[in-house]
Amino acid sequence: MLNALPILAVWLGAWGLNTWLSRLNTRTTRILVPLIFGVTLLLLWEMIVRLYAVPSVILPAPSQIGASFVANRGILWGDFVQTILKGALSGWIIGSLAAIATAIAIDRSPFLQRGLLPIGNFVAALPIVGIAPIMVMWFGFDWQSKSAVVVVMVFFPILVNMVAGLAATDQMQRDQMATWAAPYWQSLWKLRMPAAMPFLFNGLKITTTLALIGAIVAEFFGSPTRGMGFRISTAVGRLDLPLVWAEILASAIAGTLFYGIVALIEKKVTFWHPSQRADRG
Amino acid sequence: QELTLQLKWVTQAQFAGYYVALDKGFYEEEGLDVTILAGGPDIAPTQVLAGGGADVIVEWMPAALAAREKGLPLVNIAQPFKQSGMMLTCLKESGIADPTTDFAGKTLGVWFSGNEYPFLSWMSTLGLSTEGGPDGVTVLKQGFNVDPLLQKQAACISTMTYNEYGQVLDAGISPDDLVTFKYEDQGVATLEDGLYVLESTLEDSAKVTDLVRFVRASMKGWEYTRENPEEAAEIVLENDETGAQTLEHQVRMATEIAKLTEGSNGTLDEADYQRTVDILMAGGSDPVISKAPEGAFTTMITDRAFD
Amino acid sequence: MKNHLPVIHADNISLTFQTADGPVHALKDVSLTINQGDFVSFIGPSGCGKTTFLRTIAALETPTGGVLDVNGMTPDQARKARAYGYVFQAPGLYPWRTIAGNISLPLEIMGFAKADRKQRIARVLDLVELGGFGGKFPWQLSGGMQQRASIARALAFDADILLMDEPFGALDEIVRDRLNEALLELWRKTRKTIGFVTHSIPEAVYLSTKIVVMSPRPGRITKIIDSPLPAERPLEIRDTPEFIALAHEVREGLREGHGYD
Amino acid sequence: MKNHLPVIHADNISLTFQTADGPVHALKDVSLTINQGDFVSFIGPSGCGKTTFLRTIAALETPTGGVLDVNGMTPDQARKARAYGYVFQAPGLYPWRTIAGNISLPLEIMGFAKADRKQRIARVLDLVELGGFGGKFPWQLSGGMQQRASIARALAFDADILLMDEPFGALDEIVRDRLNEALLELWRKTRKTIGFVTHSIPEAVYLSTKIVVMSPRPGRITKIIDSPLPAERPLEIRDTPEFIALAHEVREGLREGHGYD
Amino acid sequence: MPAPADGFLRRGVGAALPVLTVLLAIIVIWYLAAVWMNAQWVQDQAARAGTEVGFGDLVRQTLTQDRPVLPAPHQVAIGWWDGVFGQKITSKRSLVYHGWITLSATLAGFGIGTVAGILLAVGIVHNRAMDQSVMPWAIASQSVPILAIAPMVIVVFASAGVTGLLPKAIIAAWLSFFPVLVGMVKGLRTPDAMQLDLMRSWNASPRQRFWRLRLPSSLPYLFASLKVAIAAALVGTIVGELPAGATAGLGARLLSGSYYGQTVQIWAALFAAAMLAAVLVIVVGVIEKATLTRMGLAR
Ligand SMILES: Nc1ncnc2c1ncn2[C@@H]1O[C@H](COP(=O)(O)OP(=O)(O)OP(=O)(O)O)[C@@H](O)[C@H]1O
Ligand SMILES: Nc1ncnc2c1ncn2[C@@H]1O[C@H](COP(=O)(O)OP(=O)(O)OP(=O)(O)O)[C@@H](O)[C@H]1O
Ligand SMILES: Cc1ncc(C[n+]2csc(CCO)c2C)c(N)n1
Ligand SMILES: [Mg+2]
Ligand SMILES: [Mg+2]
Repeated sequence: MLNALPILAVWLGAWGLNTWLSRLNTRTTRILVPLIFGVTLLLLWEMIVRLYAVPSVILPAPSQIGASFVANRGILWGDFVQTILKGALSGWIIGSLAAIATAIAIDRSPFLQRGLLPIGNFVAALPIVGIAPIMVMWFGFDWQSKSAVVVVMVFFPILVNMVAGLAATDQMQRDQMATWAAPYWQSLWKLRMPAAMPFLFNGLKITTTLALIGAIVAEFFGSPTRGMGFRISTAVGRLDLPLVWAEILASAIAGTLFYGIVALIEKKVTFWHPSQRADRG
Repeated sequence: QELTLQLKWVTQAQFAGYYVALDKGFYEEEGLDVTILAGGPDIAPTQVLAGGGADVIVEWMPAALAAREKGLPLVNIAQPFKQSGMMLTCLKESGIADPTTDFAGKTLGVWFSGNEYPFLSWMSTLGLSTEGGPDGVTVLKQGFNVDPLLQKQAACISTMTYNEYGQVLDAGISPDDLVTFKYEDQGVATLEDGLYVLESTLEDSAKVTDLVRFVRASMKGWEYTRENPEEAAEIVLENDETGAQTLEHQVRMATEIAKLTEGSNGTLDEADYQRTVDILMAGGSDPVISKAPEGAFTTMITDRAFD
Repeated sequence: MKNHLPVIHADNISLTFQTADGPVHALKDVSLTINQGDFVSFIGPSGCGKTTFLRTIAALETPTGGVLDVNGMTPDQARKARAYGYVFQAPGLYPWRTIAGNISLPLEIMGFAKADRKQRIARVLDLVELGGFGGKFPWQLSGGMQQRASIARALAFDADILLMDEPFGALDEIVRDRLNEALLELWRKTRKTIGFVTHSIPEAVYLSTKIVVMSPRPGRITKIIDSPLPAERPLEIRDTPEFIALAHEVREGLREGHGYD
Repeated sequence: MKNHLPVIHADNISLTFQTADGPVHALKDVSLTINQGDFVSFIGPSGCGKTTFLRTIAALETPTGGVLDVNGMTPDQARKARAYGYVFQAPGLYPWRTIAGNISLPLEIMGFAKADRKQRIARVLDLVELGGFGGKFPWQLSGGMQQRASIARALAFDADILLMDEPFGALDEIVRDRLNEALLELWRKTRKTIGFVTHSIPEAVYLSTKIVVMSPRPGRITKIIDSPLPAERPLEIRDTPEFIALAHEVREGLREGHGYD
Repeated sequence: MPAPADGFLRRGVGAALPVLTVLLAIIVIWYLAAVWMNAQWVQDQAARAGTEVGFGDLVRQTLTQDRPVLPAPHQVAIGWWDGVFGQKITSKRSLVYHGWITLSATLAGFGIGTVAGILLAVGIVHNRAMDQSVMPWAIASQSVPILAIAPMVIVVFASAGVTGLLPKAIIAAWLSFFPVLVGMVKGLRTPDAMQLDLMRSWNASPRQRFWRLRLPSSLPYLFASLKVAIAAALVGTIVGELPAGATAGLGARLLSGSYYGQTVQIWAALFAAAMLAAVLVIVVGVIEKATLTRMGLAR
């Protein structure tokens, strides 16, 4: 019980500090506050592990994880390249491009739209990770099968968003195009594509985390001797939990970065959208 | 008395002895209330033991010794499996006839999650790198089935005599099209399914008594399995919650397993232990364990059980 | 001042929308001739078909009955010949393009050369008093400025016919006065044919050479008033008896056809 | 007709917003007295601080300078004493409540008993001629009816002071006329004190006993005009010379203070 | 009244026809792919047996294999039918039994995730410190590979004596709280300044403001994200069942199909999961529709 006191104290202290900082609401504090929050979580974790002597094969302390992260950065980098760059990223890019192309292709055919959209909506809600064993069987052990899983996982959410986006122009804008007698490709390029961007990026952002899950799950069904999923299962077998958590950390960093980069590009591309503009006051 | 046993793998006849002991009431007779937890691909029994999720685990000795060197004080208290059932199964068309010369440049399927140690030891005795290239072997983390061989994604895959080998045959490949290398024959066999507990458990005399009873009942289960493989297979099937096992396959597994438990009353043979340690330490640059472990086994339990 | 070349000729136009609750007679037997250089205002209560009629002229709707003739062509042929500049009630600027980019858009679509585009953009920006704002994005401008930009866009490609659907509906009275003056000035200079929808009686009277009063259910024309006011109209004209009498006449016409719920 | 009890007394009110682009002087040295039963209109170009002033009275903004006194209390005390009925430009009805439910909402919040609520709802619905529509959802009504419902909501709890920020801005002229008549009628019956923001000169002149003309940058009062019109005002009063003269005076007042961009 | 019924029918057919066409196309492509992908094995077998296969035989054999690379649609359909209707639902070979196990963990996880998401959202909307602290970390939490965490969650819980449904449900909740959080924050923030000002002019308490304004306004957003969340919870449960030594459930069924190379079993489990997902999303949709209609928000 006594152990809980310092933990509680740190929690309350950090909470108070954050509450105070967030009142100021400047540019620095907006970065500082989430940082302090994260650091506090780590601190609490460290304290719990130490004060309650949690065995490191169950839950290593953040300090151990950090040390392992630094010591194994070569391995982590290799795994990152294998899983994130080769598996997830390639699949995500291929899947996105395919979805965008498909959306444009069916955009002209209401029949196809009405046929594909309900199915697309349906498939987007399915637990597609389940195809991972099948993809490993079809595309082999290396990153190609991971990529294939990711392609299928990201395709439908992006397709659905993109189709909705292409339809998102309002009547007035389409009427304008009609009064100017704009041909199809012109109105696609100059009206519907830009208008679809906020929707497209919505889909792209959602699928960043899907891509990571897909690539790692697929490694579980077979992989070469590198990759984050491989390393995690091997390291668990060797009771090297700090390395396991270092991989988890790497994946979380990669995922957050991935998301952040897409969000940044979104900000650049859809700078005009109200959600990207700071309102007055 | 309650006791939890963590298996190394999913419910199958590999663990028939324990299920039979449970089903036939052998544990009950000893006054034990035993819970059997099935394993799975990412379940490391050693971790479960360390976390207090189980009292006893079924584990292979290489993994147990590696964990011990990592600081988890595992102790072998009984060794029902006398022989190794592990082998590499290759397609004849891949042109592999002799392990010492033909593996180089080939792709081999291997199980990980702590099961890779025997293979790594073997490769290092052969002097083959596992990093690929023309002078080494390319290693695949084999999934859960024999597809890599059927799909020709690997020249050889890891199989157990009692399980995956049968699946290869079931898939329609005749033994004539296959070449197999048993670890026993290659002189790199390590001890497989043994029972392990934490050192601290052995310091508690009440627990020790339970363990003695547990081992005695389990071995009775194994004996029963050897005599009635068919019934044992049915018992396993009843306990399989996935509903994926077939009776045919489990009967074959029970029969093959019987060959491996043959000749063991559960007591660990020190010579076997020593051989395993030697093999694990032999691995050239990166041995599985770096120094001979101490106190990694005890015959106290089996001694008391079969007195 | 009138020019007797008919530009738009509507003969017994009807337009019925089929909706879930049954047919809506948005227009019924509407006949009207608009001559070259006319400034025609359409006024009437909500739902009387003003927008629908303007859209029909621009070939954005197809009448279900009657004949509509624009310079001897069908409206759709006229649309393809880019005869129309259409200004909608809301500015409808593309937020991802600057003001200049917005004005440039129809020009790009119609294939104007780059240099020509640049020159036209500069000209119309000056015309609506937005010189210097070409590089701004729409959301950086006030509502009135956006609306002027949207008028500039409709002017840039020199369509013969300017159709404006309540272009000043959302603006405050003073800004509206200024834009009314500017629009009259523009019309005097260019002598375009203008169709103009409004809810405001003073606005209709101030701007038009012809005021068309409409009435709903079914949408129809109840009164066509030719304005006796001179082409030269200072804002003060609105306090003159002629103006007030005309406004009164329009209000009476409106009230007659008004079924208020 | 005037009642000489002062209800709202503003003394040199200033309000400066700190924005990223520097301070905005929304109100500067605004002084005004509103008496019991006055109908005060605020008119002026966009951004002159009409809304801000109304919000300041209702304690939705806090002035950065000056003293504001409402019935001898601070605005915030008056707000807590539920002295205000506020009507915004858009009806702002809750789509998940029926019209009756919407009117009931403030009553529930203020803790009126159920029977009392029911009776009040019926009364105000009749007052705005919406009897029988209580069970409808807002989106089943036209814009004008919604706006009347929102006025009913502000009336239901019998606040002393009714503040209306461009309540009819979005409606068409005819509907607006009807609502103007109805509002005048209501005011005559209840003798509430009303603060009313509008952009329309005829509307301000038609409704008010006092017209406050404002001007932007900084937001200030440039002219206060007391109306000589009688309390009884048929719509036709708008064609009388007194009305036109008054409208002219307001327009001149507006133009003086108008910095047009 | 034949007209409305007729109209309804026509609209129904009008909506179904394109979907059916696309489905038909998918099935045709699927059959072709099955023949193409399974042909290799048939030919290998023939070569090992030293025989030749004609085209007719080839097609027939590719569509009837025990361990096809890609099972034909009818094989999957039969496997699924047999799993759902061919067994007692208490049987361990029954997809209904496994579906139920997965469903219960999914629902538990969905419940936990929804409550967590709503509570966090309420905190974020009402507390600036939470607003700035929580969001970035919530995003980061979704990039953690749950598959890797899953076994550890199971072990950690097991060491605390908790086994069975709860650990899986936690993993499901991990995936499903995020969409709820995002949707709910957006929803609770939809009331515009005017509506909040109205509340203020009536001197409403914060509690009244929440229950009578923010919460009802947020419901359409909440339901939209609940549909995403329940699908995510199912994914979480299945992923949680994969590595974590689960012995029952559709995920375990997928995995055990994989152990023994039984592709038909994998596909049947996959389809069962797909249908479960569809049913769950539809159920949430029906509740949404009913609620919003009652509130007058559905038009
Ligand atoms: N696309 C449509 N489908 C069905 N009904 C329509 C459609 N467009 C317009 N209507 C109906 O036709 C009638 C005339 O509409 P229109 O928009 O032309 O009126 P309006 O005079 O412009 O009104 P407002 O002043 O409100 O803009 C209305 O009853 C309207 O509801
Ligand atoms: N919350 C705020 N933060 C910063 N500036 C504000 C804020 N509210 C109003 N302003 C500024 O204060 C000035 C007065 O605004 P206000 O809304 O009172 O004008 P208004 O007369 O009501 O205009 P309109 O006719 O357009 O409604 C404007 O310049 C406006 O931009
Ligand atoms: C991912 C994975 N890891 C390990 C094994 C190996 N394994 C654990 S117990 C056992 C006995 C027979 O099946 C075997 C072979 C596997 N199959 N798959
Ligand atoms: Mg209209
Ligand atoms: Mg305002």
